[in-house]
Amino acid sequence: MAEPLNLPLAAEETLSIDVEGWEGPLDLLLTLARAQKVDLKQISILALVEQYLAFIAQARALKLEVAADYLVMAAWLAYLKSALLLPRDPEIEPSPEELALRLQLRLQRLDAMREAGARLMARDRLGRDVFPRGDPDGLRIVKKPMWEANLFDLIAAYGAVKARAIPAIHIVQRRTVMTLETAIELVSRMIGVGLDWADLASFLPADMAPDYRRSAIASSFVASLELAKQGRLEFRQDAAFAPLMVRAS
Amino acid sequence: MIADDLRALEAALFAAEAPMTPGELAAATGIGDIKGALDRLGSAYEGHGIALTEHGGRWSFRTAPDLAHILRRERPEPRKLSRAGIETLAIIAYHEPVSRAEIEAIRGVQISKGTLDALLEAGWIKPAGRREVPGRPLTFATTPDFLDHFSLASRRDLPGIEDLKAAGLLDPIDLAMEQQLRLDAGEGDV
Amino acid sequence: MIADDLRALEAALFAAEAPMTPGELAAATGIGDIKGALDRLGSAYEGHGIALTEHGGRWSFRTAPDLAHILRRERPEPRKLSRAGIETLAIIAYHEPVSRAEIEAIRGVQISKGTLDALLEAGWIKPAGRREVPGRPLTFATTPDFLDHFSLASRRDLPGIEDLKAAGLLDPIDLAMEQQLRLDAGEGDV
Repeated sequence: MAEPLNLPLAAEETLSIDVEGWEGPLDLLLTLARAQKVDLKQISILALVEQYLAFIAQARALKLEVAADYLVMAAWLAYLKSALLLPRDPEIEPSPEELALRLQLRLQRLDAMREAGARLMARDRLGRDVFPRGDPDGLRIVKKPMWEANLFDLIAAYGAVKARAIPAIHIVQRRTVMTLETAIELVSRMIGVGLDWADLASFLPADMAPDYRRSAIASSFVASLELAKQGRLEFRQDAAFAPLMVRAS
Repeated sequence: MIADDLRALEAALFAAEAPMTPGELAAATGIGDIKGALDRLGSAYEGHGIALTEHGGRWSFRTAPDLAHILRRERPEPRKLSRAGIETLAIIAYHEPVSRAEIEAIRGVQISKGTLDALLEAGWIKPAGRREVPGRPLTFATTPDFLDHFSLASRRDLPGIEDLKAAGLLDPIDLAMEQQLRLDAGEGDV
Repeated sequence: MIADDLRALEAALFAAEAPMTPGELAAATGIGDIKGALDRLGSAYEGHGIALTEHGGRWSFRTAPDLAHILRRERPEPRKLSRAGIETLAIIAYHEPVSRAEIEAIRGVQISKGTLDALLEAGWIKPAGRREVPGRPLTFATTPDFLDHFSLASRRDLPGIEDLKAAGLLDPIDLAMEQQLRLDAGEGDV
């Protein structure tokens, strides 16, 4: 088949199989493929496989350590080779030809990018072939603060200053509350009137001021607890936050 | 177009990191009559936005002096006055002329140097003479720009203490807070 | 001599520390038709030792490439890229945006961390968002500095990019496989 190896195989190059010489199996394959000196589209994958396997075999014969990924590739290529040589089994998917084509496309792509990289590096490069101005004056934008404030802020600020200076006067406002005594009297009177369950809140007059109502709710609840303790009243609540129902016991 | 030797000289001067002597330029470009070449290059750039200049025997391209404004441009940047700034300005406006110590006495807090600086920079206050008391402290007053910025015809247009009181701007802090708390509680009831 | 607006443009471009966009130049010089002015300035510098160049939409003066020999001396070479670095850069430039896994698929080896780091540090590549596929891999793309460094006006000027595109060599391998197989099948039919 193909030449056992048409690569210059100096000892130091072989040594570098798993270090720096090639950047992995694909790189080695590309190097071998390029040695076929044909367009990568025309490359013989079978010949390439032969070359790769021969190369690895020789490296191992020399008792050189071959990195695992090279061996994995070798195993895969050996499989590919036998599949290509054996009569085609339509059951096998993907077909060996497809696998070979995929390998060929990969080599073409790597080769294209390698060449693109080389052409890129050969362009007129800044700092090597073309130069910027060595000592630019520089364009500077100086920020000039533009202070902003409005009249309301100004007046409000003065008000705040003056307010700080005025001695603070604490006025405790007289708050309207329902005392516990009043509440006990109210609740006892109301449970005397009705026989059935009634909402505790319904005992309170409707026309109360909001502040007083809050106090009345709190006081009448405490009053109810007190009456329940004395055994004069029963509680029921169907759910949390549901109306608190009471009746005489 | 420009002669070949001048092209080289032009590029060497452009890329140079510091002004170059005729000797250095001759070595870099291989031009024999470097003085002549510098003369010709200088003429070629006459009337341009950059000029070939010589200082102490060293040559370089520099921006034409009349275009210096391009190198340094001012861009206004709006900035909000700090709380200390606005309070200080308000005190000066209501009490001018007023010294720093007096401002601090009214505010009940010291003012940092930056606060007065910002107001001076904004052009809203100006020094207004020294007070004839021990230490001769400098006083400050507002400027016409101040009236202009705040759309005031004169300082008399500033609301008086009574107006502030009516607007609720003079309420002692504690009272105002209590009102707020009562308001919040009331809302909770609804 | 040179027109007044071109003088200002010339001065701004000479003074700039980095390439400038037409917008920045218009702001600096106050020129209305900045594109027209750039065109005229570029023509005025034709044949000079310095040239007006555009890279990725940003403009700057650069020395003419043919004068590299007089400027190169005593200057350190720009950073040397490893082979892995060059290939990775090429793959990103020709395929962008491209993920790390996609780069590795083309190169057939993993990229070491240092490779992408070096390209990022050089300012030639930048993260370019995540791909909306499982794992949301980060993609990379080239920067305007990359174009500037390699004297490319835009990515369309990448050497051979049109040929590579036409040959399908920038398509994903699966797509290329499909096309190739369809082609083969078609030929077999005839």
